Amino acid sequence: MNQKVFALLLAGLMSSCSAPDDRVRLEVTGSSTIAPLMSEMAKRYESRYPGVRIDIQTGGSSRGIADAASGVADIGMSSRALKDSEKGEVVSYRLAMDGVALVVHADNPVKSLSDEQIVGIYTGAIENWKEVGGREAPINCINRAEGRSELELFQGFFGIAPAAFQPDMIAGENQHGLKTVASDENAIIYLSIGASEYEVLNGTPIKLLPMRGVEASAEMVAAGTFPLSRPLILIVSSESSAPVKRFIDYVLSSEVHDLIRQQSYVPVQ
Amino acid sequence: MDSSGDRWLLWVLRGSAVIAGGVTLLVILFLVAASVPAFQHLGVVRFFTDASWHPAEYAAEGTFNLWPMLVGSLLVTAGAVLIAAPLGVGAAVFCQYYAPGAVAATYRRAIELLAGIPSVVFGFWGLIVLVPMINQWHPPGQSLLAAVLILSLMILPTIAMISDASMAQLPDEYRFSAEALGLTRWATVRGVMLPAAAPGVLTGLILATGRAIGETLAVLMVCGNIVQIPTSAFEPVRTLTANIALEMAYAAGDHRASLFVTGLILTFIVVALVFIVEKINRRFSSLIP
Amino acid sequence: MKFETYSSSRESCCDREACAPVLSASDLSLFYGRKAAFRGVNLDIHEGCITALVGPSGCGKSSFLQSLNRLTDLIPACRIEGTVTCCGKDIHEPATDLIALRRRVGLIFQKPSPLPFSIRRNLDFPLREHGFTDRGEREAKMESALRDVCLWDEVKERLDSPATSLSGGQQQRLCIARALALEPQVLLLDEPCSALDPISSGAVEDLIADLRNRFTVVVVTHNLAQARRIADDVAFFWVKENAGRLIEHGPAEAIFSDPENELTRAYIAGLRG
Amino acid sequence: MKSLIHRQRKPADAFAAVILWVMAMAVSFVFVWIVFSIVAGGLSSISREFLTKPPEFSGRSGGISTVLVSTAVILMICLGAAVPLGIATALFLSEFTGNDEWFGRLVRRSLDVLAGVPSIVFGLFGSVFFCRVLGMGYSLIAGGLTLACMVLPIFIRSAEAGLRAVPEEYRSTAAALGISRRAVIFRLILPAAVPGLISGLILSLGRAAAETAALLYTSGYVDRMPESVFDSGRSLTVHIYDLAMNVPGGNSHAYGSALVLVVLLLIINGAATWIGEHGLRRRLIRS
Repeated sequence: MNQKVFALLLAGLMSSCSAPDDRVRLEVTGSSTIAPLMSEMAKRYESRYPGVRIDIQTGGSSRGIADAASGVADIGMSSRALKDSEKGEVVSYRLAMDGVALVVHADNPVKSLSDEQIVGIYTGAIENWKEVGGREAPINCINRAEGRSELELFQGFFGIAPAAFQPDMIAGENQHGLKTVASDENAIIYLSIGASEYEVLNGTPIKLLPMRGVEASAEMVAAGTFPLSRPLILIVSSESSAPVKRFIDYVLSSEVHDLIRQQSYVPVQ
Repeated sequence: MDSSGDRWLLWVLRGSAVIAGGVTLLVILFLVAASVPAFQHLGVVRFFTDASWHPAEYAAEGTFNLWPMLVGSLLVTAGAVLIAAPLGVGAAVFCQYYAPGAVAATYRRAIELLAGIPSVVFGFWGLIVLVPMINQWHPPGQSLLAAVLILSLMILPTIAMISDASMAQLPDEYRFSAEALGLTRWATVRGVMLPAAAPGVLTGLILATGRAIGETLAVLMVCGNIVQIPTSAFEPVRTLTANIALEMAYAAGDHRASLFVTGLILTFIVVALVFIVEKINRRFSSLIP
Repeated sequence: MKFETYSSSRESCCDREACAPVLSASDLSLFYGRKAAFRGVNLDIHEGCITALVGPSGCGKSSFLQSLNRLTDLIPACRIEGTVTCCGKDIHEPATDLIALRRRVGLIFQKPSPLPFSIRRNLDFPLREHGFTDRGEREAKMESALRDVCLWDEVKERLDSPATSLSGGQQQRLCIARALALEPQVLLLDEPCSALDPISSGAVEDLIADLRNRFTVVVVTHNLAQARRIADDVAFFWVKENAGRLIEHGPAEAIFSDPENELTRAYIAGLRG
Repeated sequence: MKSLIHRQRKPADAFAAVILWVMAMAVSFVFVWIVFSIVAGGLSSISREFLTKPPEFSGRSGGISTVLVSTAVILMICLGAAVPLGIATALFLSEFTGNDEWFGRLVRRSLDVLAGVPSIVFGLFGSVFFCRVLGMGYSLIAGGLTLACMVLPIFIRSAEAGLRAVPEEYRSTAAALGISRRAVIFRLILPAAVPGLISGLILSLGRAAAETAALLYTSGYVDRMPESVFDSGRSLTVHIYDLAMNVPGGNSHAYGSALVLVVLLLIINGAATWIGEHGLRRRLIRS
């Protein structure tokens, strides 16, 4: 009786193993900032070219770059520019622009924070919202996990040494941070503007704080006036296959600009 | 002909055993191989003496102190075992010697069900129910305390079930002769039954400790994940396991290698516990009826 | 090496000079780890005879019996020295076909050991494994074996009920039938009656006596009266220097009436006293 | 002195009883609390559509059909690999280690070590060995095989216990009848050990179905319908994790998925215990 069950199991396995040959599968990994946009673009591409399947995994920009370089993934997504050490055997394409802004709960009365206040909050000098004009409540200061592009950008921009951070929590992906800040009135975090605006449009109770007096929005990023902006790039190995190139050409074309705008990012002209 | 068929079968089975046993070797081999770059570039000492855990991709830039996370793991585990041990052993004593039959059966069933709840569900419940409660009491909520509480719930069934089983194996004569001496029930339990069941209970405790130290996601979801040695139960911590799960996604270079080192450390700790259990079992196998 | 299946139905034999022994142990010793179960046993089993192995518990009788068809192979850390020959061939030779050997030298355990099947399958399964592919032939062999042990009339209505539903005596007779169906040359019986009530025990004893002329039988027994009733040959074991020894063996009349050895005499006297 | 002991003894006894009852009530209360909040939170999102529709909008709406399919495929691969290998190894350990004692001990010892390895470490191993070295990438098969490595020692241990529970007399009886080792194993020992093997299988299935950490970096996050075992797919546990951690507004569907998972595990365990206790012994004797 056992043998029969095994035989069935094996037969099931075999049949699901034998994938049709005409299928093309692209593996995309990396930045969780780009992932939602990529998945929309992929859906449109798949409906246009049946037989193509695009799987998207998140894992952060560095991972996307490393996976594309090592060939684990066909395409890497990065929400920061390549470092010199990473430029070796990969080709990068600029997909869109985004910014990084501070985000708090929608019910937080604080309207803006100066650079000094931000540094104070993240280095532990300021621990109560009262000190920056909010209500009497301890600040739940959320930092991003090691390796996230926002962390590198943020610490570079405000000149905070890695060891000087005094956070109360660590969030990994954008979505993790968004979820935490949406469920805690006293939390503060820095996040992708595109990802955050998209959540605001969908009714998530958060708000973006302006930086150096500039409103944190896709418009300001597009206008080039938002101080903390960054490119969203795609990375492929220099020996990438034809289907990969075709897909890259597609997502760089104006055919997907509506999707990029819908996700509150700024298309590259 | 039949004998040669038997020989053939023996070789197939032996081959399977080689593969099954080889998996262990493979796992350890790959862990070690992936850790080697970290040991080459960083040595061993830096994992305990560096200023902090800021593992940039290249050894020259990063700092790689695993100590706070090791402390985090140990604190979370110790707390969970401290809470779960009396509750678990108490549950076993309750079922064996105090509760009426129907109550004991129901309670056992409940504990079995508790054991069947997957860790991610515990983590989810902790995140949604427990953390906000702790947050009200003493922010931020995601903390050592939350991790300890969730973990103690998760290991309680292990302790309770193994203790219960080892008490159930004790011969009835122990109890009858103790009661014949006019001892009260509690004196019988404390003086006779618990010591007699001690090796089994200890085994349960150690297995539960192993489970606690290896648990990943339930802890990650409620512990806050700050790399620090906490000064109070309300402060967030990060455990070794959570560190791997959080950073593995995007780690590269020496950072990645040091996560494998983290995995090695964890494996060594848990394997050491397994061997202690085996020692206990062997030493007391004559005493366990 | 193949053993031919025994087929001749020879007249009552027990002529120790005329025919070569079927089984012969020479200088046979058996060790469990370091401990010797028995040492230096030399014993011939003659064709068509009933040989009884007698002696106190723990003197290596059962181990000796099991070493005759290499059932001791199943026990880890069990080691054998010396030789056993079956029809002149050494059974410990690497080329020995164990399966043929065990078919030829059947063994019945002290405790009735039906397999967890129906009565029918208990007989059918070994027959099929030994290459009897014809269903009719197997049915015929089963019936004749069950008739041999006088069980047929008791079970023919319920061949498909579990073998464990039989009484102890019936189970033991079933086990003997199961061995007989394979037409062994030698049947080894390890205290076949000791786990049974007196009535079943009597039935099994009668059955063994009936087998006398058709099979070579070696029976281990504690029961000297039984040995006296059924045995042609008797071998007496005793523990000496922490190991079982064969003290004396010979025709039953000689052993019981005029044993050579003091120990044997005392043991048999114990029976009287 | 004696009377002193007498006087102290009774309050201690009553106190112990009270403490034990209070502890039992507290644990039961927390248990009921957890179950109640999962059921209460999950029931509202459970519907036929929830089980038959694919997730939409990162799982905030839609259902979990694709997740259920991925979970089933991962579990099938896991058991498909672990069960045959496990039964063969358990057979070797229980039936043949008499001849190979040091080797049997070695295998058993290394399985003990494997049983101790934390699940996240299996995840690390799987992400290197199956995903990279064997080139499977993030895929159902990589996840399933990683789980297979994880449940292997559990399955072998209970399968071996099941095989050893088959009475030794069966083996010696069959050997005395001159039946080959092969026939003894396939006709006698394996059928007699079926209840033990089934319970081992269920134990492994339960452990695999509840696992998250080993799957995060092996089978991946993709929440679409897998088309082959080389596609990535998320298990129910990963889905719950993702909804709970990364999806604002994902809680209600996380509750729903958690309820489905818990109920699924209950059904599996219950059915298996029932089959093990009632169904198999009789069939064995009849056949």
